[in-house]
Amino acid sequence: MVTPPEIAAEESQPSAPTYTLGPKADCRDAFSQTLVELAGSDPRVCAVVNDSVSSTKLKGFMGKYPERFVNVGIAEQNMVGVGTGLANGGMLPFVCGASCFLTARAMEQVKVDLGYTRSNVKLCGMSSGMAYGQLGPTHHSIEDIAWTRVIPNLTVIVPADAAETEAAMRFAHATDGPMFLRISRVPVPSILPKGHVFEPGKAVLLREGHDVTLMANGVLVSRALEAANALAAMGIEARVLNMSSIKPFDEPAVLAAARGTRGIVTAEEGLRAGGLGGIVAEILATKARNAPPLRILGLPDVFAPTGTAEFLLEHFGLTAKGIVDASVELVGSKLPAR
Amino acid sequence: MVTPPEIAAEESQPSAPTYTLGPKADCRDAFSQTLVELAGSDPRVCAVVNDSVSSTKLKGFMGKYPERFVNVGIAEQNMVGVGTGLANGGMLPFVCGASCFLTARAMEQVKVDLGYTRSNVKLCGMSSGMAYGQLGPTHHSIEDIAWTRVIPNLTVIVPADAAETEAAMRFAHATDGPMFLRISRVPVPSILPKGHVFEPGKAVLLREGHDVTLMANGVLVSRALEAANALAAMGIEARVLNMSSIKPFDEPAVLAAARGTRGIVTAEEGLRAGGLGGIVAEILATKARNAPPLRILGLPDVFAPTGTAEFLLEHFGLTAKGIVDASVELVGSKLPAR
Amino acid sequence: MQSEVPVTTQRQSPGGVSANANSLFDGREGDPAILKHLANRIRMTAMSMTNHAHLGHTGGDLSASDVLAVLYGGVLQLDPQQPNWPQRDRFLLSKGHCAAALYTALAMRGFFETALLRTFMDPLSKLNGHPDRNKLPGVEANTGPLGHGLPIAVGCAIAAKMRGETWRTFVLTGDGELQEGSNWEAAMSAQQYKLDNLIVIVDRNRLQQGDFTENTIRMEPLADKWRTFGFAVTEIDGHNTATLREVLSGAPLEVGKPTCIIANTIKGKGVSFAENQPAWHHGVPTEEQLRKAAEELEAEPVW
Amino acid sequence: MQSEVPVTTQRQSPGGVSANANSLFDGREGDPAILKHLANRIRMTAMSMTNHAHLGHTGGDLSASDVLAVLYGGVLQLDPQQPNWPQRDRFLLSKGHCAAALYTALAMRGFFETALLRTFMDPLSKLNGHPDRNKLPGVEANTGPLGHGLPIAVGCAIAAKMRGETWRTFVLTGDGELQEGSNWEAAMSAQQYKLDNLIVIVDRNRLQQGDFTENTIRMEPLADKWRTFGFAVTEIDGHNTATLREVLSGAPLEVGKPTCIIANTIKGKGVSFAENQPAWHHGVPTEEQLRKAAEELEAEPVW
Ligand SMILES: Cc1ncc(C[n+]2csc(CCOP(=O)(O)OP(=O)(O)O)c2C)c(N)n1
Ligand SMILES: Cc1ncc(C[n+]2csc(CCOP(=O)(O)OP(=O)(O)O)c2C)c(N)n1
Ligand SMILES: [Mg+2]
Ligand SMILES: [Mg+2]
Repeated sequence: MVTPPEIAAEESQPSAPTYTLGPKADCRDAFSQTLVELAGSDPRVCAVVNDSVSSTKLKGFMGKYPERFVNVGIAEQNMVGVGTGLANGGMLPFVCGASCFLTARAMEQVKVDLGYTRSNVKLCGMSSGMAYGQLGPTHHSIEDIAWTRVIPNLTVIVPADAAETEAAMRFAHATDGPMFLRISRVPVPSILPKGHVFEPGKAVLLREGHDVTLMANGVLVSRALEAANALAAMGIEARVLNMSSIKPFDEPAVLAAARGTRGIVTAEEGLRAGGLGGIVAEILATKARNAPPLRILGLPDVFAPTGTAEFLLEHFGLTAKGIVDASVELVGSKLPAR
Repeated sequence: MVTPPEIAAEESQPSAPTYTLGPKADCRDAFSQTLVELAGSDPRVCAVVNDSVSSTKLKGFMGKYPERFVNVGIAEQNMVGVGTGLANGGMLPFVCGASCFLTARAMEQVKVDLGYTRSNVKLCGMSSGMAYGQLGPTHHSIEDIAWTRVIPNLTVIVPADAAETEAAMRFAHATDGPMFLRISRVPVPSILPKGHVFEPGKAVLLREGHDVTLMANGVLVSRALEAANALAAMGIEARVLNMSSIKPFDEPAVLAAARGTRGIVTAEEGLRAGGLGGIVAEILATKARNAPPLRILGLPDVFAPTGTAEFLLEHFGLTAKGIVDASVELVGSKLPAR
Repeated sequence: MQSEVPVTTQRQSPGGVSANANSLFDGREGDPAILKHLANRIRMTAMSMTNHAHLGHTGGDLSASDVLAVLYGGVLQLDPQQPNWPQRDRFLLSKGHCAAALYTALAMRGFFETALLRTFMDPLSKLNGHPDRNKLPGVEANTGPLGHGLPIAVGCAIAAKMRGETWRTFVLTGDGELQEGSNWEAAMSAQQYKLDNLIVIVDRNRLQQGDFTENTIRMEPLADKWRTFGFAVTEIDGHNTATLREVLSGAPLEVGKPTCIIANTIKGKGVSFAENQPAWHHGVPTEEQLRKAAEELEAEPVW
Repeated sequence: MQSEVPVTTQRQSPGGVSANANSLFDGREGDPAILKHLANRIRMTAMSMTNHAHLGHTGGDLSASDVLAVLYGGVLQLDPQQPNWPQRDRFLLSKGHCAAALYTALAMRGFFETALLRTFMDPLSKLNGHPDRNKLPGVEANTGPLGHGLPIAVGCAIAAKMRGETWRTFVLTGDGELQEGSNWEAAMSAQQYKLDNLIVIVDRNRLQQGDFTENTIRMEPLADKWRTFGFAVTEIDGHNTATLREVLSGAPLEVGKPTCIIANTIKGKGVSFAENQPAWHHGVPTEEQLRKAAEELEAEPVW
């Protein structure tokens, strides 16, 4: 677990939130700015897209480095294959497209050309989860984490905000091997400080607490922090962990939560099955003694109805309130009964 | 849980195995014979293949019903799309190809054309798991269960032997909606009686026991039964459940195992993450009080080395011995120490 | 599967019920000028829906409207009262992002109330951003990811052959969409199974999401591509309702071969500020722009 | 990406180390007859490996052997001592099921000991049933699922252009394999990026796994398909080592265009009982058949 210096000292005592929520931003901006910066200092960095110049926000990159920008057209299998060849040829490709198409349409290329081959290719799954809202289930990627995390050798990262998106991009650039970064378009409040460094396999402790542990990633992290505030007002101290590193995963953080808190709630923008909640369940069931109860927040086994991303998050209870309710259900309210 | 009539009476007392292991058979034979039979009585039944006439053992079908046999060539995306269109046009297609290619290459078609659309298409993923042995990881489907079980509306079945393969085929034919059947080519001993009926969402109790519960499916079921024999000789009574119905899943059977036995071991021909073991972990962690420990047997997060299917199963401890060892580790040996 | 049921021009029509009950397509669709006006009503409605939802795909809606008007205005044998009539012609909108235009055509044909169009992309609406056959009668396939329609259409056409039935399957694809390899897989299987009951219409508007097709991935010589994949091909003006009606009614172009009709169109057709503008792929019209469009199209929304 | 580095015939060769140290290809490969004999040694070795493993893809190994002999016998600029020499030519075996033939060619070129070939598909062997670049030097891509090689090759060729380097990328595909749509996606992008440093060789043996290609999914007119996808195309006898050497050395056929060489071959070539027999796609030779093959091929395994 990464303990930010500011709160390391007070780790063991429940405390007021150290991370406050800043202004909202679209993580795609941090993504594309960082990519331009990386390309500036490393001539191997290049981008591959599938007719998705604007939805990946790569117009700036394309303008600045046209000779390192490849648009393969509407062809996701080819996109991942081309990325693999670029890596073979000594380049460092960031392959960017809507997460729904990138993962589903090119699943075998991701498995074989990336995972099995261990190609140094970075997949950037844009507008992931239910960010495409009303465009519907064909455009949602509610299974991408369950799918990608079972591909051996693939690192899987779900950044929580703009700063972490930048950190994850820098990590991806600096570290050899295939990776999948899941980048939302739902604007999220800033949480982590500018200059934050991504550490693989480490949960980021955002708030200490000993009643319940909230584990979230991506869009749900700020909601978990809001939930923790609300819970504190009810006398429940929540530990909040940002589980951006899906693979590798911080097993000790789960076991510590199992020992140190009376319940665990996970929250993610995807199916309840097989994702972040599934990983935590696997660890608890196989490694923890007398584990406290777990609640997994996410989509039940359905495709989403019509609605904006915000509406759908609400619809499926993926809100601060949903996290509060689940927490109270697990560990009970400490407020005196009225 | 389906309790076969023969052992219903004695369910609560540990007993000698009711199911003994019969001669080995390749489930593909039961699959193809049943398909020919179904086609004989139902003119809607048709088959779609990807240049895989012999590996799906459908030469007989093709000879008998050439007008209901579609070979789209080496084109898995198209294969699933064509199946979807056949269903739209009033036919009842069984879309058959190597599980590795069928699932990975056509993942988006499986998600959208089948799951989201709820098309009445039956996917038959042949030679699944590590059945292709030395042909290597590109030909293994160690992620297919983790991938398909998170697709809403898709029924997922992993038959344990020839009789259950036939039963699953008949169920698929009789029941509306998209399904994925995972059919091995590794010869397995017969377990279930001829005429066995598949019930969705029901574990099949193969042996009663109160020390440990063994949950397996596919190729691993006979090995679990063998393990139960060996455990019995050590004084450990194992409950053996065939979890062929991956989706829907028999949650009560897991909760009963959590209440009634002191440990649970799952065994499957696939990755430890996200599959059968993952489902059981999710149920235990979220629904069971004081759950006993779980051991998940399967592949760790790696692609397999070179070797025959038999060699690889052994290599990854997916054997009776592997199950015995895990069980003993969980619940301890009852044999007096020497 | 090598059975060969000849496709005749004598096709069954839906038993009993009038095909056009509740339909805005009122029997005068033989007149190309009336079809043109109906196409413009589709355009105007689709734009109003996009304006309503603040989301949509205006450019492609507008380029496809004449094709949709001609198909739903008479070519397709359908019964809105029995949307699942087994012998209906199938139409699949492979370029599912143009759902607004499809929904309008379906409503005009009487599959559901035109008032429903006002719920486009609303919370819990049946009118999702991309079509969902489990929510709306008349929708044949859940499209949205490009390159799914043609494989499904091939399956439909094979089904008709297997069943010895004479209904036809039409599929409308984008031109950028043809960069998806799944289309070429499907094309190869269509020729192998001699699917002369399959008609592919390519909305050749020369634009895709980010740029012109030829600047992105060159598609020319597109007609020859289809020919080498075994199709009988013709290129027509995709905004000429008379030609469209003639060619679509008369398909297949050749017995024993699948048909490909390259409909040369203009993305944003009919609305001056949207025509041929890459940004109008998913541009959303303002109220002001809507008024301008209504003037130019000389049409009102059907809702 | 629109940079245009001209492909010249003046290419770099690996610095310092002799390219052919430890190589069975010993410098006489200019002689087509010697190349033919080396091809037959690949054939004989691949069959022996299949016999050893009781598994393999004999038919496709035999049809591809001349191409492999010509490529590894001089056309490819490689350094077995520095398998990752950045400026090496890339060769990708997209039809990865013919790994036995590839492994043999790599061993003959000196990438590893020929004795290793005796471990084909043995437990924990580095010689998997399909090539794995993490296990063996000289392997460029982990293939096996058909339709992966060409997209990767396109990426390699773009990389060379981006880096301003003159190495070439060769990829060998099956003909049945071309039913995979991913190939046509890749082909379209290759022409768009003017990849004249990319050479696709199609092993046109007219058979796929279960039957002849034209009985399964017709591939003809195959050369025209490639032409309409923007390639410069030539058709040659894929067993004529002189022609192969000339055409492969001289590629690209046309500046500014990717090259497609349709190598007309016979599946099972050189072994009477296997030639043109669908069952020999993955037929495994008996000892008796091995002896017969050795006689007909006038060659011994290299191991
Ligand atoms: C598989 C897939 N990749 C990407 C997209 C995103 N997308 C939506 S529309 C579009 C452009 C389509 O262009 P075209 O097919 O020419 O349609 P039209 O011009 O008629 O709108 C793209 C890339 C998608 N829907 N599906
Ligand atoms: C995606 C995928 N689908 C199916 C297969 C199974 N398969 C292995 S070889 C083969 C036939 C290949 O035929 P062709 O490309 O003509 O190769 P060749 O004749 O040279 O052996 C098939 C279908 C595969 N390897 N990959
Ligand atoms: Mg277009
Ligand atoms: Mg072939």
